[in-house]
Amino acid sequence: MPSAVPVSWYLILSAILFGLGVAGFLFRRNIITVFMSIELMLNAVNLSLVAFSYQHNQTDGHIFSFFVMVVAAAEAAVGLAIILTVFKNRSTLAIDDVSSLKN
Amino acid sequence: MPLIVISIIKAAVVAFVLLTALAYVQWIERKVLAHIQLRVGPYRVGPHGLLQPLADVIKLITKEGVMPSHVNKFFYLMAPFMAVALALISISVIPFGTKLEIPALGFSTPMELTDVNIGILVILAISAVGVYGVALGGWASNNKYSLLGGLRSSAQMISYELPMSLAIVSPLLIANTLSMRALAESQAGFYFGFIPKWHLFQLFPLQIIAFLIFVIAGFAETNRVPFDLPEAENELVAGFHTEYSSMGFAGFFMAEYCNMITICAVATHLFLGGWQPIFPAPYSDYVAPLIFLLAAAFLIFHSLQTLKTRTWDKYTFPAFGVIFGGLGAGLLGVVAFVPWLREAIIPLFWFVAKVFLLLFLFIWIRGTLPRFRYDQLMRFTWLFLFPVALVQLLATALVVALWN
Amino acid sequence: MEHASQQLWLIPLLPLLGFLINGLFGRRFPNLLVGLIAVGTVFGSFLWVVKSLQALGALEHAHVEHYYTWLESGNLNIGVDLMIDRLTAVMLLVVTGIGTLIHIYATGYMSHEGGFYRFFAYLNLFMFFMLTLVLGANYLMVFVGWEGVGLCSYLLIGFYTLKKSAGDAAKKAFIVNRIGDFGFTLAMFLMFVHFGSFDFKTVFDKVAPMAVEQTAGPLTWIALLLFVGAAGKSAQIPLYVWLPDAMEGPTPVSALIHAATMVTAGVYMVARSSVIFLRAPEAMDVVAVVGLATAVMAATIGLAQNDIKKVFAYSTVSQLGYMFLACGVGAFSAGIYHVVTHAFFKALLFLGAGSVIHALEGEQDMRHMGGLMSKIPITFAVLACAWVAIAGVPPFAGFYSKDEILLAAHHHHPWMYWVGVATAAMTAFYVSRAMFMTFFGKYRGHHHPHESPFVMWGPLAVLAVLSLAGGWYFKIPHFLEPLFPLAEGAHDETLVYISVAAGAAGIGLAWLFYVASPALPDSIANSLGGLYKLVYNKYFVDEAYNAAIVNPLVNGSRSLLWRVMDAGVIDGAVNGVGSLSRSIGGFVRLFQSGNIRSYAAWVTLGCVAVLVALGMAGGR
Amino acid sequence: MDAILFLIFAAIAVGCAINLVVQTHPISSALSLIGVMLALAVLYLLLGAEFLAAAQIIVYAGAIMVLFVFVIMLLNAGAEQRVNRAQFAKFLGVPALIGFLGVVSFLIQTLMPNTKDVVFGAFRNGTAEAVGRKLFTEYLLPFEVTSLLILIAILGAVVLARKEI
Repeated sequence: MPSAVPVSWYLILSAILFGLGVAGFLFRRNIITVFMSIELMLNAVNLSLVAFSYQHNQTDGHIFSFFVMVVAAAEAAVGLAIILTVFKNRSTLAIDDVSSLKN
Repeated sequence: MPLIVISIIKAAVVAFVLLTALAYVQWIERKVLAHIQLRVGPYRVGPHGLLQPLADVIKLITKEGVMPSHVNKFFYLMAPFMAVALALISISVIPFGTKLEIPALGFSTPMELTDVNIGILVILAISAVGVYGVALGGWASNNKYSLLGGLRSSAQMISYELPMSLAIVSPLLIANTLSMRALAESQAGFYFGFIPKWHLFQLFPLQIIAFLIFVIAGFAETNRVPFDLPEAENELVAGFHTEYSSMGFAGFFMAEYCNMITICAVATHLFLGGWQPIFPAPYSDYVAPLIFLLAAAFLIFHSLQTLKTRTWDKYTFPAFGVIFGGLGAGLLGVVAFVPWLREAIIPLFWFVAKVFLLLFLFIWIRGTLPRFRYDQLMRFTWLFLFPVALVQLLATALVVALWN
Repeated sequence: MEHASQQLWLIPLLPLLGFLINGLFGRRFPNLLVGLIAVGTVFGSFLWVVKSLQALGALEHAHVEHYYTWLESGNLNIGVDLMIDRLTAVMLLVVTGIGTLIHIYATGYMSHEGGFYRFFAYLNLFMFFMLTLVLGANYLMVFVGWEGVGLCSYLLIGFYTLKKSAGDAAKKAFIVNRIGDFGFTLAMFLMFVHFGSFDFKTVFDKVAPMAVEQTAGPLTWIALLLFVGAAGKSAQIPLYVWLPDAMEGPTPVSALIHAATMVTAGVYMVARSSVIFLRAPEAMDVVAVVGLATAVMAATIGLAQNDIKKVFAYSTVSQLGYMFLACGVGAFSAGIYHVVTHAFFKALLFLGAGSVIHALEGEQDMRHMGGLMSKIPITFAVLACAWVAIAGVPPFAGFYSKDEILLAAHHHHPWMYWVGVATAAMTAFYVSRAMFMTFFGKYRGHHHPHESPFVMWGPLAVLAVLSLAGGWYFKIPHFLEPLFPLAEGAHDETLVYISVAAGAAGIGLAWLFYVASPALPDSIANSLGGLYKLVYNKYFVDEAYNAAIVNPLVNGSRSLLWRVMDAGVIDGAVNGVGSLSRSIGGFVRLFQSGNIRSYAAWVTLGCVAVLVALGMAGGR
Repeated sequence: MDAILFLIFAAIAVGCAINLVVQTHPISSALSLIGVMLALAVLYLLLGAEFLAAAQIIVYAGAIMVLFVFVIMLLNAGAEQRVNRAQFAKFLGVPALIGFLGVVSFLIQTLMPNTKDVVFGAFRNGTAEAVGRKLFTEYLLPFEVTSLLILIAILGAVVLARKEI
């Protein structure tokens, strides 16, 4: 058992989380879950940014992560508002049922 | 002694004291409320109801935990656990005093569980996650009152977190640190020799506004009157904990009081100077023994009166008088002759005194104010509290920037 | 010498402010407030002009103020610059002074019309653009004002939106002006190609050392194209046709825009570009000949018109021709002099005519007037002042400026002088004819004439004084001497007498025809037959334009462009592209299922493909 | 110690992420995602990003996910219905995912053979002060732009959530 793990392990963890996010995005039917899968992907990217920041001994990666968080917050606000509206108009959350712009 | 052993011992002590305090804060609340309403409050169990908390604990533990059939079991059970766990965790980054140093043993430890240099952020983070306990509890109960309570509380807690965060930032700007200990230490000293350099008294009147915003938002964050909409009994039966009994109920109950203590402790550190005394050192040291001695004198004086409301009082009053007298005398001795213990106990006394003062404020307001309507509550935070907090923060930032 | 900034931007900005206030909120204001704002802002800019001129003193050199760099691209650098020199000063005083008077008059004239606030908003906007035109320190600023006044002219001619003829007239004015603007634009392009700047100072400094062009060169082309622009704006042959129709607008508009200020913009522009013109003698000749021809032609048409405003409109065209004649023979100062005096008496004529029309509740046909002298005496009195001024009776305003022009023409080419004199006689004749038909004899109408209110005849009185004394008091050529050296040549007294005599003959003839023996004109008209008809119908110019230009265009558009090009080629191409897109889309549509997850799957596949390619390439 | 902490929290993160994908009820998924975020916050701490760890919990777990939970509760969203395609996902998607992750891991390992070892406390530029200094000097313009973005998002959310639409 090594006492410390290399940065590449963090990157692999990030890739795994990202892949799971993609899987969730592709295989789930509930809009909210799909949306959460996107958040999972963003988180995975954040992890890789922070890991690279560690590797290069720079703070810039943290800043990028910070911006990702801000954008995610904005996205969540608008996205959830859209979901609420969609649900109000069609009373369904299944993403396959929302395939046409018109009702 | 290795760090880990000391940490475990400290954690045990803090947990024991905290849990006892929780129970007794509740006793105090019932007593104070009763007196506000011209009642006597808990009276039967123990002298003046002093053993009431113990009785309550025993009752809650031994009661049957009713598990309604229609609930989502996993979340139903997890919610109160989450609530109380998160509430207890946040106390771990709050320092209670300077440090305990025993020169004879060469032993020295700061009086807190951990000193994180982003302490205030940790507390914010934990309180942010704390919403889930209530929201999940309300949702998992599968009951419309509970659901409404949960929805209300999550909306309310998110909304009031904004002004609270803004109010927190302005003392941080002045102190230029995020660590709770550094925050408390930065408030040492006095203006003109008598006005304490607490943040409350700096940049008059900006920090007083910030303090008020923080306290108001704190009331809302802990779901206390006048913001106790999530558990408004005349509308929602008991809100999010309608379906809970026994330990589940106890969990929410403990979480509420624990959060109250945390908020008061944070307010103390942010605005009221932490453990800094209210007037300069040599005299302020004698306040603690003086209070105990006065309490002892009061009790003994009462025991000499002939009119007693209760037969046991003629034994308990003098007994407590003697105990308090002894404590007072002991403190006096410590202050005068044991400097290392004085260094530990006097700051602790000031900190606890301030926290209890704030807790009394919470209880007092519960006894006097009516409840908000829900729309008023939301309008109040978004249209009044938040803008005021924003302006306050901008003004503070401007002053701080110009000052440097 | 440098003067401190005079905040010249305030001059055009005040009317703009008035426009914004009246345009945005005027509908809710009472008429009194709208009028006060409109008049106040224009009067304010008049005061500011006076104040600035006083502060600037003698104005030996142009005073330029730079505010803001508008365009900067390569070596092109155009600023929002304003400039005052003596020429600008004259124009500014005329525009703001007469503008104020006409605004005051209009508050009375328009008081019973709908859209009161709209009218004043447009009028203020016009003042803004006109002042920009006059104050601009480069051709592009002038062009901005130039286009702006064109727009306002369009809006105001078509002010009576319910009248079809008004709308048609507005469109005509706008379209005819476009032709002129096209010339102006080309002139600016040429200017940029040759001098790399639009700045007056830069351009003129580059032109000044150039030699006089004996054969047509760039300067001649620039000058000619500028003149095309000027001909459009100032209604010269062949672009004059819009101005008589423009009389569809309210009378104050005719007075302000189509007599006193906007139409003189062309003269101003030619005078401003005198440095260029003086080095292009061929262009100068074109200007002089076109001006003279316009003067004669419009005057002859004016002889036979029966609509009082039409008479004055053709008179305006004719007088503008005079001004161009002056510019063409090199007497720019005389041209500007005539601009000023003409502004006085023509504004007065129009406003007086407006007063008459107002008195007769909208009647414009002179055959239904007559004998109004006793019924509306004040109007008659002020119109009489204009009459003597335009007829060239010494020592009133028109005499001085017309005299200067004729003398300069004689110095250039004697035949121009004689044609000018004949025109002067005709001018005197038709104005006298209008006066006699309107005020003398016996009333032939059905309305009950009433005198106009004070707000209307007050400004008229001021203008009357200016018409009488303006020419004698304001020695414009002298004032403009630093810019335009006075033409040399002896002041030949005989020539003056001849022109005065011609004017007197015109008046006398008109008296003979329309007062002494009213039957005479009809018999003459009958005996002249075809010629009279030709003149009466304005030489059939509009019909000729319709036949030669408008109809071929319309028919061509209809048959060739619409049927062949639009329906055949363009629609065919569009439809072809459309059906091609449809067939491609029919295939691509399979991917656009609307199912978000399938989109995501495609995105994922793409990412995987990129990653695989990256892996194959070894990450390099 | 660093390795053990990493393994524990990486395991928690991956477990919660799998749970997110597998659970049918949105609220279970939401709580799993919160679990992922908390685990990631600990990993950030290990990487020396203490400010980001706190921000992760405050912003993600404390605000964004609360919104999600709030919306799920508001819509009272039930469990997802199973459809036939779930079989397809199971038999084709899972191997594909595993294969893909294997390729990516292999690529990372081969392309970056010698990365630093992560030792807690070795990286000291992740404090609130360091991040703040960078954010308010070098990245000031993006920071202001994000504030504008947030404003637009607020407006958008308000417009969308109005009753009339």
